[in-house]
Amino acid sequence: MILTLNGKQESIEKPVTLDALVTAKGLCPDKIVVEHNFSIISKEDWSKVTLKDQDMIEIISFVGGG
Amino acid sequence: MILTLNGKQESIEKPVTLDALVTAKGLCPDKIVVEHNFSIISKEDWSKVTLKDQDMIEIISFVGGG
Amino acid sequence: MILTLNGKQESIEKPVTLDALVTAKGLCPDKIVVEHNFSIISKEDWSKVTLKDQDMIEIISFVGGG
Amino acid sequence: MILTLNGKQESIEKPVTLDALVTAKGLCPDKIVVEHNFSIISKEDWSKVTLKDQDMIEIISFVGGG
Amino acid sequence: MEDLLTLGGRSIKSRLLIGTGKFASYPLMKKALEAAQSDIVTVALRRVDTGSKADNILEYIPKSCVLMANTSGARNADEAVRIARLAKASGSGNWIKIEVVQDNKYLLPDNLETLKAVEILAKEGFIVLPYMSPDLSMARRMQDAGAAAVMPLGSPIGSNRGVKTRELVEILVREIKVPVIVDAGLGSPSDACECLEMGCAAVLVNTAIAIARDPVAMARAFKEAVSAGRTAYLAGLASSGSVASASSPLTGFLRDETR
Amino acid sequence: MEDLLTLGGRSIKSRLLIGTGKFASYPLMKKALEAAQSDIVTVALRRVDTGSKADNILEYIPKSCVLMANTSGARNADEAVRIARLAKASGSGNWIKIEVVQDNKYLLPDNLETLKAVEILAKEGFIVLPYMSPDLSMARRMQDAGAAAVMPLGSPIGSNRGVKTRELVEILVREIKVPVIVDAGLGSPSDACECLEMGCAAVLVNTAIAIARDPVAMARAFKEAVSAGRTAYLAGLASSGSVASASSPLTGFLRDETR
Amino acid sequence: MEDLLTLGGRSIKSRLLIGTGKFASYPLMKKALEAAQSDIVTVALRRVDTGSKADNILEYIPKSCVLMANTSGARNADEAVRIARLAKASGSGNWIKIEVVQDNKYLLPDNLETLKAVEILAKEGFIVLPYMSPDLSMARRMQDAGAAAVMPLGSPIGSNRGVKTRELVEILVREIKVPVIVDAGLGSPSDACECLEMGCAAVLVNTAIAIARDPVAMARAFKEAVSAGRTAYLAGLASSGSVASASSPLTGFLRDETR
Amino acid sequence: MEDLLTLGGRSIKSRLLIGTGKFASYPLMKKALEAAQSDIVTVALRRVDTGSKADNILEYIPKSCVLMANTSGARNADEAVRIARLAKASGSGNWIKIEVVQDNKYLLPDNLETLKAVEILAKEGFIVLPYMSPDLSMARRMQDAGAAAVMPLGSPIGSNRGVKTRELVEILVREIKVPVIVDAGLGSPSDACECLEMGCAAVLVNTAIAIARDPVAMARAFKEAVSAGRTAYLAGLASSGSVASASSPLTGFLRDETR
Repeated sequence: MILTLNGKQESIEKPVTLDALVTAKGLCPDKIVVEHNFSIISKEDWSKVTLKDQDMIEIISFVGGG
Repeated sequence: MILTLNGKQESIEKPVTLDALVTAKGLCPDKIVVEHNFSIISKEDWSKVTLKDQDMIEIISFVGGG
Repeated sequence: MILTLNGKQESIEKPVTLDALVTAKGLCPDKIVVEHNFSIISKEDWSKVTLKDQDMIEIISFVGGG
Repeated sequence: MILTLNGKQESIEKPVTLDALVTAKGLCPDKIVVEHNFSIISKEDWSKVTLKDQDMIEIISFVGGG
Repeated sequence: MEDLLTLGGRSIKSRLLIGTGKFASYPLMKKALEAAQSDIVTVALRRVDTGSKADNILEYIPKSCVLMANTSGARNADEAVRIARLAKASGSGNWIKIEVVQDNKYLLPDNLETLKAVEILAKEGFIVLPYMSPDLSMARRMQDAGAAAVMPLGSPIGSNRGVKTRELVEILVREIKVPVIVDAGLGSPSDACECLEMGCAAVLVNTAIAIARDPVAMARAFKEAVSAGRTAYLAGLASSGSVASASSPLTGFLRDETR
Repeated sequence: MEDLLTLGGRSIKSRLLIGTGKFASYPLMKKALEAAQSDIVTVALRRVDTGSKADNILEYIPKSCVLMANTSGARNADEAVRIARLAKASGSGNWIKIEVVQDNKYLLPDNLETLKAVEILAKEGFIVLPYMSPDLSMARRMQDAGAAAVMPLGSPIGSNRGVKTRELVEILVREIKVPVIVDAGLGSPSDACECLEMGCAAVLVNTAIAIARDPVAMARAFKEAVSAGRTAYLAGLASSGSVASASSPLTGFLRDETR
Repeated sequence: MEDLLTLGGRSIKSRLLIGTGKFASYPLMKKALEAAQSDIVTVALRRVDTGSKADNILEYIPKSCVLMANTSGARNADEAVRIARLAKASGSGNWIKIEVVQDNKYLLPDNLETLKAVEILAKEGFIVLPYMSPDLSMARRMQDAGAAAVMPLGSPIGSNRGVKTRELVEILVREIKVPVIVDAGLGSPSDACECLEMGCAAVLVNTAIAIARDPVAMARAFKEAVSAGRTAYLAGLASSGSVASASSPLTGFLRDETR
Repeated sequence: MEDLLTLGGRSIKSRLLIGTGKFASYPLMKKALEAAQSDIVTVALRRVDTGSKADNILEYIPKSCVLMANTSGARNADEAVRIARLAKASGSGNWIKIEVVQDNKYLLPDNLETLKAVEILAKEGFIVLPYMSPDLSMARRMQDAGAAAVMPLGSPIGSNRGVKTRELVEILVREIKVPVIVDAGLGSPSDACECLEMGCAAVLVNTAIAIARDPVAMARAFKEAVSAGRTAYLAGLASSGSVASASSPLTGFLRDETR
């Protein structure tokens, strides 16, 4: 199945939860926000969301800015 | 009957045409524009418009401006 | 005899010392400088200078300035 | 003998007049001024001035300037 | 080849637009307009004073001029549109300067209501010149809505303070495709000259001329200054440096070079 | 009645003085001088290069112009005096621009040595125009020593930075009786226009014209701007205000006055 | 009684807001923030680089600071709203700087899209500070839409050019009720000081501190300058005159008064 | 390591010199001097009014301050020298500010008479600080004659107009070795801050503090602004650019990168 993660297409073999995706990507949960198909998913709900083909995920964090 | 002419209320005895009003006010037709109830009336049609109670008339002309 | 004190002419009956003049004028010695005929006279020498007719005396003190 | 012409030393065999010098240098008399040992020599007098050893000559003309 | 300003489908010769307010008299204004040799002249509309026998200002404006009515007095887009239509009906043609002002202290334009009026009137075939606060994003919208030019203010109307908004106006000049015409606040010919030098297409001047001690001479001065500024822009101004650069040769002189 | 500048006992028509340095060629300079219609033109003096067959610059300067040699290259009063005498001997007449510069980075004038040269040359009957740093006390001395005008710098020579010394130049204009001519640093016609508007009698321009992409057009632009600035000065510029002042009437309009 | 800035329902002590972009490192930024003693610090949001192990910037921002995310990267209101919600979800709180930019050359804000974002986010309970082009009519709308402050630019972001929009910003200060905070373009402490002197409530500075040779010292300098400007504003600056006024007595001195 | 100003053989901590004229009262002046924490304070000399029982100003100046008498009232070098000697005799020490003014309208210094006074007084062992019109050639002479610093004016005394002579003062800063201290005309803390940022060693302020609504607070404001400007100078101000430079990353965001 194909996901769009931060604007880039990625193919993964089998369905995973957001939780699993974040872990797989080696991201620190405390410093990121996750948007799934344009709706923001809070940390506690990551395990409840299983990704489907064509899903769009944005994973965002803070950087320096003025 | 009561007209509003250029924002001021005026009472006139009997119905008159725009034509007559302009003449009565001693205005030079060439230098003015007349608006009758928010629609502009061209010179040639002034004689066709008879004023009714509560009509609003604006008579406008050019002045200096930047 | 006639003195010029700070640009103004003054007449005094009998010769006096600078010392006496300062006292007569009720001036506080600590806050003033005295110039006698264009030479500065230090406090300790005031008593040694006796004024003659036509002498010029300037008595100066500090004021606010930028 | 040695001359200083416009700040540069030059040696010449035999005495010459200013007149001859100007001609030798191929200069147009109308566009130059000549100074001989700090005094300005007018055109008509060039032929009367014979250069001696150690003389200083300045030959000047106009250029663009603001 | 002559340098002409293409505006509203016309080729305009003079880059000095003149406003007709505040002149001591119409005859004086007429002389000033003739001295300025402007091709575009602005007028305003007002309710007639049924009492007065005031002259018709149009009789004092050279027939060769394009008449551009302004919408002064309008506080929103609807009023501006209404005034524009009245102006057109009065036979002044279809050139209109949009002026929508809410603020009576600084007479600053309302860019948003102005934009709405531009959208409506451009569709109706008016040649629309919006007076605006200098702002690139709104100027782009005015342009896209069909404005024939954008007219950012130099400083508040009638303040004679000059091009205090230079920083923003320069950006409009670089980024906007339609002519940029500085309107309002220009107090002296050198202000106008500066605008043309920085690449503005034209300037609109009223107060500085109308209230000068000698408005006719001042009109002539602005005309010359605008021409000078445009010529300088086309001739390519040299850039400025922070140190000096000799205009006379600096070669050794009157000194022994061996020294 | 024509507005003429009385300078050195002459009545001068053009308030734009031109310097002849830095032009790409003499023929180009000639065209620029003709376009500028200046009455006074500055030149410098240098040692002839006995090798070269360079043209005579004087042949490229309109005969109608007053020739004013400058003393560039001089580092003190004596050298300036010596150069002035050479210039006179060369038949360029008795107009001299005193330029004494020690500092080769900013080319700023040495007011004290300049004053000494003015004192000597004025006595010898020269018409002396000192290029100076804007300073009222020294300008007064130049005037008292017989200077025909004072020429404060606007900014460093050739910097094209404009009238950065405006604060001090304006004071000279108010306090000095001889003509005040801004010399050096004027980078654009609007700079020159501004000088005339503030009451300066004239300006001297060289670099901004000579190194423009089109020097001939730029000369014309300066000519117009100077004329515009002078006309504006005579016509009486209106003062500037901090708030707006309507150029169109602000009377109620299209609204019920009972409201 | 302490002079505090009431903003977003809080009482803020420091009138210097700091941006966190462009610092050479997070530890350096941390030191600069501590030196500046700011109460409000801006950050941006970006997609994580799944590869990198970059530090969490939040760990380098003093806990006492209000975090204000900006919406940089947004090209319209919808994107700005979306970024604002992401910022809030990330636990940075509900302070948001609206930054909507179409133009990548001057990074000038889009006032209209910015206004739309303000309307939506203020309703959602955000404390909204719009970065805007200085325009009174749009500033009024931002205020009416619930903006906690308006943030006009001094000059383009990162240009360090200072308060080139002073003419327009001063009008905002006089006419707008919510705090006016100059954002963008301030290049030196004197620029910031000037803003406070003219009555601005605060300034937001980033580039001038971040790229200084010594950002920590520069942060301290801005802190002092902002404090100085505010103190001067409250102390009542004397007005300026065009002639001199002696600071020392001018009475006759060392001269015979009969003379 | 502390940043100190070496002046007259001393190490001075504060780069803000204060003048004592125009204060509403001596006690108020005392509070302002304490708030400013200046190390150098100027006073003037005048004939005593034999009638009055005026206080001794010296009692209101912190003992820790260096007292610097000025020669205000002097119209030439001789009077300045005479005043300087009187000041010294009065026990105020040997620091003297030379102020020679002929012109009572703009109170502009007479550079030539000032130079003569510097030459005489420096030889007599005074620590001489000449107030002067900004002119490189005369500043060099003051330096060579033994001036401990040069003090160019920013604008006319008491005008509060700021650093209108910036172009010339900046050149002094680059070319003169002794400290450059801007004296006169600084109207606001941001003016003072700007002077220090451009590399001036210090500023002398009087009127802007003395006639502020709250002179004590204004003194504090100037103290902070001067410190800020100096810190910024040492921290290395970033240069300014003509276009924008993003302070937030401009990478694609919330958009499909394949787009």
